Amino acid sequence: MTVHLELPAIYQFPPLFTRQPNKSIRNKQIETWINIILTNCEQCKIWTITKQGDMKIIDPDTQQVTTFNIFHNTEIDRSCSPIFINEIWQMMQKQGQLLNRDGKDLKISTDSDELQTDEEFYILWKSLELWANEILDWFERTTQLNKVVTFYEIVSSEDNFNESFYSMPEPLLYQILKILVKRGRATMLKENSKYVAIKVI
Amino acid sequence: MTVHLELPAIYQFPPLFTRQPNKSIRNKQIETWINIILTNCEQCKIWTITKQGDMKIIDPDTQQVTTFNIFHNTEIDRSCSPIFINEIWQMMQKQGQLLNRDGKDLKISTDSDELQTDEEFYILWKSLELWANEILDWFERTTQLNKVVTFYEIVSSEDNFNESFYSMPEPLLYQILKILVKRGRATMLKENSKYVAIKVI
Amino acid sequence: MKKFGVAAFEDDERVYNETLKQFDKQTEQLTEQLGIFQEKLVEFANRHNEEIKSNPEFRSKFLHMCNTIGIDPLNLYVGRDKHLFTVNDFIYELSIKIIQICRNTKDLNGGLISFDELLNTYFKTLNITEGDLVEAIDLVSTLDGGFEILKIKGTKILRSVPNELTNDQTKILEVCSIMGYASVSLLRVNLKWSKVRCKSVLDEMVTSGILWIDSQTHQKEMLFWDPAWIAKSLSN
Amino acid sequence: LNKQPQSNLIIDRDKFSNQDLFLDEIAREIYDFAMIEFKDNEINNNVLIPLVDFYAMYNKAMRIGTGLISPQELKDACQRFPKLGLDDLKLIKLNKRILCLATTNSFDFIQKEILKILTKDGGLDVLKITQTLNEMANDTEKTDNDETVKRQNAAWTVSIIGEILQSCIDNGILVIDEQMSGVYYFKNNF
Repeated sequence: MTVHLELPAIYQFPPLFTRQPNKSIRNKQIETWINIILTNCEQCKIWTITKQGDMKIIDPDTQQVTTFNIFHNTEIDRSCSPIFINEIWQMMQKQGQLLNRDGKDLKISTDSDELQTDEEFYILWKSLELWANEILDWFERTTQLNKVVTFYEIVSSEDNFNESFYSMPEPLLYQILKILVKRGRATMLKENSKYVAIKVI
Repeated sequence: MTVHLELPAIYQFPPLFTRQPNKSIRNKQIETWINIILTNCEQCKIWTITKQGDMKIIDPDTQQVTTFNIFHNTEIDRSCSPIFINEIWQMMQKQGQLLNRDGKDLKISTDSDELQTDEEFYILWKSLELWANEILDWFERTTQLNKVVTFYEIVSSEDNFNESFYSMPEPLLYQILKILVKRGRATMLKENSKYVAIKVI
Repeated sequence: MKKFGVAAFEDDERVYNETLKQFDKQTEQLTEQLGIFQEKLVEFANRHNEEIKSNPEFRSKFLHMCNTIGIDPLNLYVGRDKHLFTVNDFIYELSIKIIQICRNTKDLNGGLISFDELLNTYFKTLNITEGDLVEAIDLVSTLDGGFEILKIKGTKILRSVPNELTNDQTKILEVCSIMGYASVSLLRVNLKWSKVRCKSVLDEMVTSGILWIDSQTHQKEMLFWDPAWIAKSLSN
Repeated sequence: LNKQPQSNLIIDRDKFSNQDLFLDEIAREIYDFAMIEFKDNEINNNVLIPLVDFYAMYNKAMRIGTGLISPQELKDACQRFPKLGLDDLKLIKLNKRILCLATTNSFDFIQKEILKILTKDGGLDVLKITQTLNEMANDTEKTDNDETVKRQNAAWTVSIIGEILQSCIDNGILVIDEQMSGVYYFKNNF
């Protein structure tokens, strides 16, 4: 396991990995899982997770990438079943903590076969609304209003290294910025029929 | 397969040969194996079995020897793994149904893959105590008390053809007779520093 | 081996062993005599059925003796119309026997036993019909102990554990009733289930002791066997 | 369980012209039988047994020769306990599905014992829990000076402990770790 993950003690509790039959206990169990996922993603700035639970962790020093499956605890040799994992995704989606890449609702069916291994979700440890507010705040704070700013600048400029949204994937940023457009605070600009920049007013 | 073995229907059940992951099933599975082994050994008067499960069956008419591995069902092409076989031996030893040649506890390690092919066990379809009683009874019944009787006579004399212990290997007999010595009922006699006879009082 | 009244002889092992030996010897002889005696008693019961029935005192003593020497009471019934006590004793006795069989085989079959197995393995010599079984099980089910008759592809199964089978589990048992086993690929082809669903239901059935695994197939795929196959293979 | 029944406990159906009186009598017999049968081999005299198993046990031990009783008669007889002032035993339904014969506090008692075991040692399966309970029962067993031969233990069965565990899951006290090797129980930590 990588050095960057700080997992709570309950992560070593074998029943965490079995879908509990008692419904109110299961709700707590799912809540526990969501906390584990959000806390870790936030701490390690992990923006995406695969449908199976794989997360890519980048060592800040060496830039080395480790893949870690949150739903498989190798130490105690326990895994969550795909059916239970889906239940967790569904709850996270309902609570706005998970976003499909295209911004559409997930089609999570326990009966759908052939999990596409490349299927990835965005993990929202802050809600889309909250992100939108933070970015709006940044525009105002850095006096970027009425200027065209590229998506790339927002999430990848070294000036923004200490901003909470630094390193955010651009498609996720796009979903967040759409909220500003909807609020009438911004317009987006295309290049080669793809949105690449924004002007906040 | 030889004509002498009467194996139960479950012997044709393929999963019998795979170590079952479910613990209660596995207990039942091991119990079933022990029953099969003891029943067959008793019926065919088989005294020894190798660590791999090889039993020598002697045709009573032709005296021809066939080797049969109880843990390998050629008909359905299934075998028990060495690890699982060891689990069966361990249980049999615990229940006093298996004896090492030297009378010492088996050193059955689940790790060691190098099974010594010549290693053989005695199968006790009756407990050592019970055998001791039967032999003591024979001494009394045939008025051999206070006489020196060789091990050979006991298990190989044609007079004893119908005794349950006829054809018993002498080292096993020695282990049984030791119980009579311990009870203070007998003394054993050596020849060339090897015990070969007994006097029951 | 079980000890008989150990304490009384503890100080004198020799006396104890003497006794034990004597006992073994007697046991052997007795077993033989007992066998003959049992046969005679059953014969007697059948011949003097009416007399035994009409004298409660005698009947009580007679049946106690039978029980003490280990005669299966079901052997005392020549038929449903000839019985030693009330009309229903036969069916009560059968109910008890069924309860005992279910408890003894639970670890082998997870609490599911087919009528075939009951009739062909346990009641083979007793001339008991499927109707008798149904009647006896109906009686047992009034005790609310989780006993229930299921139907898998037209075959009757007795469930003696309170865990009800899910629809998915029942479908798997239907597949097993044909081949003896199920596997992920068999289920995918026949039931059009996803891999995930197949695997999770099969695993669940192993956990609850209903299916046994077989990892030695040539297809390199794990097979999940229904132990009901064992009795079935006997009748084929 | 093939104990010789005590002579005062045998009720012959033929001696009763009235079904009602017969049921009253066997109710007393059943009560005595259960209390004697479990008296010193269950922890602190607790009885908890599925009526199905009790049916087989009682008929086998007591009623051979005096006419077996039917399941319905057993159930009816047990329902008469309160009316007859037999207050230590009653019928309870475990998990809304298994009818049991039980002493008043047996369920709570065993639940507490199980919880004690799992607090000390999490992750045991039903076999191990049952075994531990029975070992505890043996330790606390009174040894009469006269009766040096220990009685065969009519111990807790795996099936009844399984039912109690199920109920502990339903009420959220315990959680499970389900593996192919079996189900392992833990005290709820969520």
